[in-house]
Amino acid sequence: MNRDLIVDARGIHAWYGSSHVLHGAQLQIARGQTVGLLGRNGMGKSTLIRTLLGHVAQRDGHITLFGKDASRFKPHKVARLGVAYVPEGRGVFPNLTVRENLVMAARRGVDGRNDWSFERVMATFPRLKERLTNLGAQLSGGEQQMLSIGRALMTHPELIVLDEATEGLAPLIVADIWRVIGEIRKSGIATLIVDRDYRRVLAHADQALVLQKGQVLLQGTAEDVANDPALSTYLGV
Amino acid sequence: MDLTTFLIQCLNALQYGLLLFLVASGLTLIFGIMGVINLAHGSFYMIGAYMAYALAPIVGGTFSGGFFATLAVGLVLAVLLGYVLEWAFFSFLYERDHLQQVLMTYGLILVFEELRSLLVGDDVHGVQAPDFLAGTLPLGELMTYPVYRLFISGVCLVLALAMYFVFTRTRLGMMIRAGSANREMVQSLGIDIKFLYRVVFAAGVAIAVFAGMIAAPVSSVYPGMGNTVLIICFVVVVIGGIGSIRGALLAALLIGVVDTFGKVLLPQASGVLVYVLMALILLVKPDGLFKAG
Amino acid sequence: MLLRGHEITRRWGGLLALNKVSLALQRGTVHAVIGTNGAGKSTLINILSGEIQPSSGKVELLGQDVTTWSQPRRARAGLGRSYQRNTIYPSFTVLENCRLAAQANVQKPWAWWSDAQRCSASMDSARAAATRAGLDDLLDRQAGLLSHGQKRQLEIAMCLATKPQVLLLDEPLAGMGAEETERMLTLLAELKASHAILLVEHDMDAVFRIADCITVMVNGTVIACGSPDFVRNSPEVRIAYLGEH
Amino acid sequence: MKSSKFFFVAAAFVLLALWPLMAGQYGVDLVTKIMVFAIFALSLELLVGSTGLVCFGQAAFFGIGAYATVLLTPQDGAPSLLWLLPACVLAAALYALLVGALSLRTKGVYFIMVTLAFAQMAYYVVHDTPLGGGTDGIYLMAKPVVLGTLLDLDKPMAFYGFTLACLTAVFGFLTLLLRSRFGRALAGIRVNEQRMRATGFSTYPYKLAAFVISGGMAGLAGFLFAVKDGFVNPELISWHLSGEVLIMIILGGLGHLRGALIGAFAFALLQEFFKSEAIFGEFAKHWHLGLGLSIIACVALLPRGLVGVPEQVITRLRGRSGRVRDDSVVEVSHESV
Amino acid sequence: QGLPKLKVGLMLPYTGTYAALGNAIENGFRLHIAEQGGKLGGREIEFVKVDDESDPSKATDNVNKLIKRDNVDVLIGSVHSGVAMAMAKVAKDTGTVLIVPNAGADAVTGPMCASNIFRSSFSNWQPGYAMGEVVAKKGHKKVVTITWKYAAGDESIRGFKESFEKGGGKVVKELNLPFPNVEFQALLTEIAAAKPDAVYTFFAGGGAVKFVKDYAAAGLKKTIPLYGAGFLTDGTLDAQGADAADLLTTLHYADSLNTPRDNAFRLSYAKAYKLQPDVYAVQGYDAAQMLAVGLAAVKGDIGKKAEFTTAIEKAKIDSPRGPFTLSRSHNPVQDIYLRQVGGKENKLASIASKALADPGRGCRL
Ligand SMILES: Nc1ncnc2c1ncn2[C@@H]1O[C@H](COP(=O)(O)OP(=O)(O)OP(=O)(O)O)[C@@H](O)[C@H]1O
Ligand SMILES: Nc1ncnc2c1ncn2[C@@H]1O[C@H](COP(=O)(O)OP(=O)(O)OP(=O)(O)O)[C@@H](O)[C@H]1O
Ligand SMILES: [Mg+2]
Ligand SMILES: [Mg+2]
Repeated sequence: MNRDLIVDARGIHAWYGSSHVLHGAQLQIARGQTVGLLGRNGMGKSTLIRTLLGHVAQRDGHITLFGKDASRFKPHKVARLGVAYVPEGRGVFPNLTVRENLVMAARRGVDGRNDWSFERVMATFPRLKERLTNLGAQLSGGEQQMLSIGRALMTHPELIVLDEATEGLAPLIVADIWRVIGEIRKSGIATLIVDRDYRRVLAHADQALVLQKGQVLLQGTAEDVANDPALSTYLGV
Repeated sequence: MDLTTFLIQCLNALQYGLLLFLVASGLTLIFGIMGVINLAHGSFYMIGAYMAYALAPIVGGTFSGGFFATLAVGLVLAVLLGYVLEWAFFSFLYERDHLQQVLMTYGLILVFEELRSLLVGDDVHGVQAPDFLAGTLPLGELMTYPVYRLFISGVCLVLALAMYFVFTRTRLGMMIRAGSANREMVQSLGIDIKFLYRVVFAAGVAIAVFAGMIAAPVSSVYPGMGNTVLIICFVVVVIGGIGSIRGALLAALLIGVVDTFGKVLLPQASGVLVYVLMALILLVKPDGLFKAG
Repeated sequence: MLLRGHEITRRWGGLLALNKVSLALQRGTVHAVIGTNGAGKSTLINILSGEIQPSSGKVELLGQDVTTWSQPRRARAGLGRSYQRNTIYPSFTVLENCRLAAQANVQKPWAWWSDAQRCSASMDSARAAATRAGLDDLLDRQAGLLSHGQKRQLEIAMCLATKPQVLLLDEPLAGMGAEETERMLTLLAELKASHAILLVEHDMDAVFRIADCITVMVNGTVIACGSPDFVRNSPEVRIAYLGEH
Repeated sequence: MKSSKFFFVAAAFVLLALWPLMAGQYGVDLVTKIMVFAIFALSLELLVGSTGLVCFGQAAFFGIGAYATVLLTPQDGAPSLLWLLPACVLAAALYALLVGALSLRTKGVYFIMVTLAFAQMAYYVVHDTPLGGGTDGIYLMAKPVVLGTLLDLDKPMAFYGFTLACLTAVFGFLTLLLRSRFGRALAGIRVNEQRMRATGFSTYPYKLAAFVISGGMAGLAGFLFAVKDGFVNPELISWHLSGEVLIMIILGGLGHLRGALIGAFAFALLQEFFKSEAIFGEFAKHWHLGLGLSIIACVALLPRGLVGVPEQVITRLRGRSGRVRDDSVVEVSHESV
Repeated sequence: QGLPKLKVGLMLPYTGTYAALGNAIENGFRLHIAEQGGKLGGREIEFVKVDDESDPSKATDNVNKLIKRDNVDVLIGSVHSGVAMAMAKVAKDTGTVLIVPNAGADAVTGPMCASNIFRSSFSNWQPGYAMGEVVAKKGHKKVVTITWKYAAGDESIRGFKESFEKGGGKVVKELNLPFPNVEFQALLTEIAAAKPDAVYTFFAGGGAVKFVKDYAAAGLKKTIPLYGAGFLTDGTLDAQGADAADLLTTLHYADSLNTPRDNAFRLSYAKAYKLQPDVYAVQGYDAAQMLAVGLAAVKGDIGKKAEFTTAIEKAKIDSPRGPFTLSRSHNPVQDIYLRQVGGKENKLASIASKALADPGRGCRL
């Protein structure tokens, strides 16, 4: 098995109650690689992610993270391997202030990095700087999104998972986010991106895959996927 | 009432208020901050009181340890108890409807009361304050004031400060509060929420037990003592604003004042005053004196 | 003139979330409100729909001053809104979500003997709304178990089910895939004829496609208001919000 | 599934109707008592299970109904049920109106505590003032009569029948109510009040109405209790009773009317069981232990309360049991039954 | 004998605050039966027990359980006044014989009195009244009373006031606090401020312990003598320790009566249960004695209500507390002792009031 694969998931099945959502999906991410995950609404993107992170209790299949067999890992163990998660719907803590939301998450990277200091996050999202004392619940949608991303960065991950991270952000900020993603990529951190703006995804990603009804129908380098005639039908555009 | 009496009453009010906070402090943690509706709080308090009664001879006698030794032993036992309880009865409840906790803790009340009756019996017991705190201070013309009550007040203040600091200023506190809002996300940040909550719960139980042990010499030890404090504890936590330690302290003091002066000035209504107070406060400030923090 | 906001101001403690914002919605137009994050767009919608009170300013609905009206009363008067963060009934089926919304028009609380399911009026408009939002094959799914995008669609469906005259949509396209976005835009185009629509959205392609008039807000103040072309070319807007779009 | 529920309920009521034929005098008394509490539990279920308003002062309405019965009964001669019953229900409903009007300004745990506060006020009024006959309680002078002596509530059988009739009426009424638009609106309020307001429901009147109806029903239960025992005392208003009835409905399973029914029976019968010397001999005096443990067991094993048992059994049989999660039940309109 | 076993229903608190009392009463009761060789009036005795939880709201059910389910011939109970009131009602309605082994509610042998209802203990009025005389004799003029705001307390205070003011004293202040609140500090301060000659109080159980300790801790014990109804120091001395030393209380029993009768009783009780009897045990014991007398008179046929009753009414019960008869309203006419706490005992000081009878106000017998 390829050594520098930090994520190697094969034959993933997932259930919610009695409904079978993932049917043998697979996903590989190499160190420092940016991978785009595409698919229409309700096709299982988030489920695949949450399964990797150990949030879906009812799962089958083999998941290897950073060389360890993580098929049955609890979410916090996955996170400690160096995986940060920006969930859809943001998941900021409504009862904590902006500052607390960030401070409580802060953690050195597995290799001792801590280049994403509080200040740097503030610099990246100046809007948050003005709202430090607001409770999470008192933030605008976009502000919450920024907070969620900033929080993820402050854990100094090896792999950062962005599920609809640009939802509800103003174009300028979105551009910023993509810039940041670029930076992250340069600094050797791998990213897994789900975003509705598939063109941008494909533009930034090295690899890409397309989910359909819980199965991976397309997988390959971003270019191949982008040029695949079937793509538009899968995405319904 | 003349001035001295008034001043003494103020002292009583303050002292009672602090005592109330002490008794409720465990609840501010488990209910206020973790969000577990813990009806068994009274039982934990009761267990503490009975520990003070039962452990003293053992620790004092066989190990010739003093007051503080007894406390220490009690605390250790309490933490163990709390840890096991959380593991056995609560760990699987967080995902469920909160009212399930009501049911669970109600069951625990029954069990604890009955175990108490089986193990220690149904007699009333007294607990001696440690000698070095047994003294009294003169107060007014005829009255004296027991040093031990002052000691309790002191302990309570320290406890309040410590709790306040931990939960508002430390990362641990933030994690715990975050956990009560969104467990899944907390886990995604690499925090073992299960373990964290187990420990916090244990701490909550320990504090309740500690309160029981400290208060035993003044409250004495008798069957059903847990239920008598249960409601007032909830009143304290809720008036203060759930999750707010400042609030709980202030609420406790308020109740101390209302209760003390109520007994004197409005004896016929002294029973309801606390509840009238609660109703008024919550109708004016629908989520307590302090909103969390 | 279906809805008008007049010099609406709202403070959150020190922060001036809205500063003398005025706007008017006509039937047959889509009025887009765009702006930086935290500019006050959702707050504006909350105030127009009566969810929160303005610090100062007036709101007029169908010509009468409704500033003091409660939110439900405004809703019954024909004001419908969707939320930026999903606000649905997770434990109900998709259909029941819509039906309950539709029921608002035929409440009859005293009719305790008659089965709600038999109330054809609400049932029909519920089905219709669900279909329009593209949920017809998920009618019996539990709403809480929908995917994020599906929830967003439901959000719109519920809003339509109340048959409002004025629609206040807070980022309806957020979280929707390309396909659903398409459907939503055509839907909005249809609705436009018979409704007045206020659209808060960060998807500029969409906005420029269907908006007839655009208000741009930054930190609580309106910096530009006019036709799409005007806004697209206004330099302030580019600097403050659009960037090189 | 739905039909099976109706079958269950129907069977239950038929059984109750036949019970006097097979049970002894005590059995009849016991079930009468349980039915009274079932009505009480149903009244709370309307608030907690259906509207999401956790009321911790329900005993106040129960107690007021009971006290009204005693206080309104004239010293000389029996009053007519026809005015006494409505009067008691009304008394309770009025207090509910007052309490609801104020406490509904608060939410969640704060609501719980405010309702408790008002209940405690009522408690101390009867406990500490002469109005209610003081701490030791007062006796009911004469039991009410119906149209002369058409139905003599002094006879256990007659009273059993009357109580069963009340229970059936209440249950039927609530069943209809919860599936009606009003009921669905309450359900909506429980799940997401913000949305309800946004779609045009003035939620406050809805909640208040529910509160008053519930209070009235609790009052009815109180009335029955007073007539049954002929003796009332402050404990009827104490928070212990409010707690117990809450326990009943949670035990039975929230969100289902039959849950309240089952809960009331289960709770009472468990007590009977663990108290019975026949089974436990000397240890019977420690019945709290058994009761407590079995309650704990219920919470641990029955996430959805006793009503959930059949579904759980079915899923067990279907295998893949581990995969079924508590919240994966779809709530459709008729779940309420 | 052809007669079947006689069913005795014990309705006592076996859980909660009063559990200890319930057990003591049962022990006392069983002791006498045992002494009679397990038979009364020639009939075997069978016990049925119900835990009344000291909860009046469940009382009626519990009584019915005994009467209808177990159809007992005799009811014994209970400790809590409210419960006893409920029992009295049912007893009155059904005509079942009821012997109250503790609850002191005046009404039981007052308005509620009936030919089939007896009491082997006392009425709240009695110890209070006796103490009133004592305190008056001691020459105290100004007295403050303090108790819980509930029937038992009120009745005890009323008894005290009646005799004390007859004796020329004056109750200057009646303090009370809601039951079961035990935060006395505020009221102790009031007492200190009022500077009375003495204090009379009625507390029991945990409240009694805490009150005595707080009273001492507040330094009032030294300056203002404290008098109380006996329960203040009964079953609580261990817990109160030195703070209770020398307290004077009135009750119908004391630890060192040192009469042959009492010594015999104490000896056999200690033998039987490995612990010292208390007043509750005596009350249970005497309840059994009263039942025995009645049954003996009717040869165990409890159906003969009239004979049964008259037998008990006429009888002179040879109680460990000293012989007593029953008043018209079936309440013991008994000596009330003045006891002084010494060591772990309530030592007999003197007889506070000889053959004191409850007036049985409101009783139509
Ligand atoms: N908690 C849940 N319980 C049951 N079914 C669920 C749950 N969450 C999602 N599903 C179902 O699983 C399928 C996949 O959901 P998922 O969220 O993975 O889709 P997605 O690709 O992320 O869609 P979107 O782009 O809208 O987020 C959907 O059909 C959804 O209805
Ligand atoms: N309850 C509140 N308390 C304090 N400040 C608040 C509260 N709600 C919102 N705010 C602040 O008001 C400002 C406007 O919020 P609003 O949600 O209207 O922004 P928005 O225009 O909707 O932004 P977005 O496009 O990101 O949703 C934000 O800066 C937010 O932090
Ligand atoms: Mg998704
Ligand atoms: Mg917004």
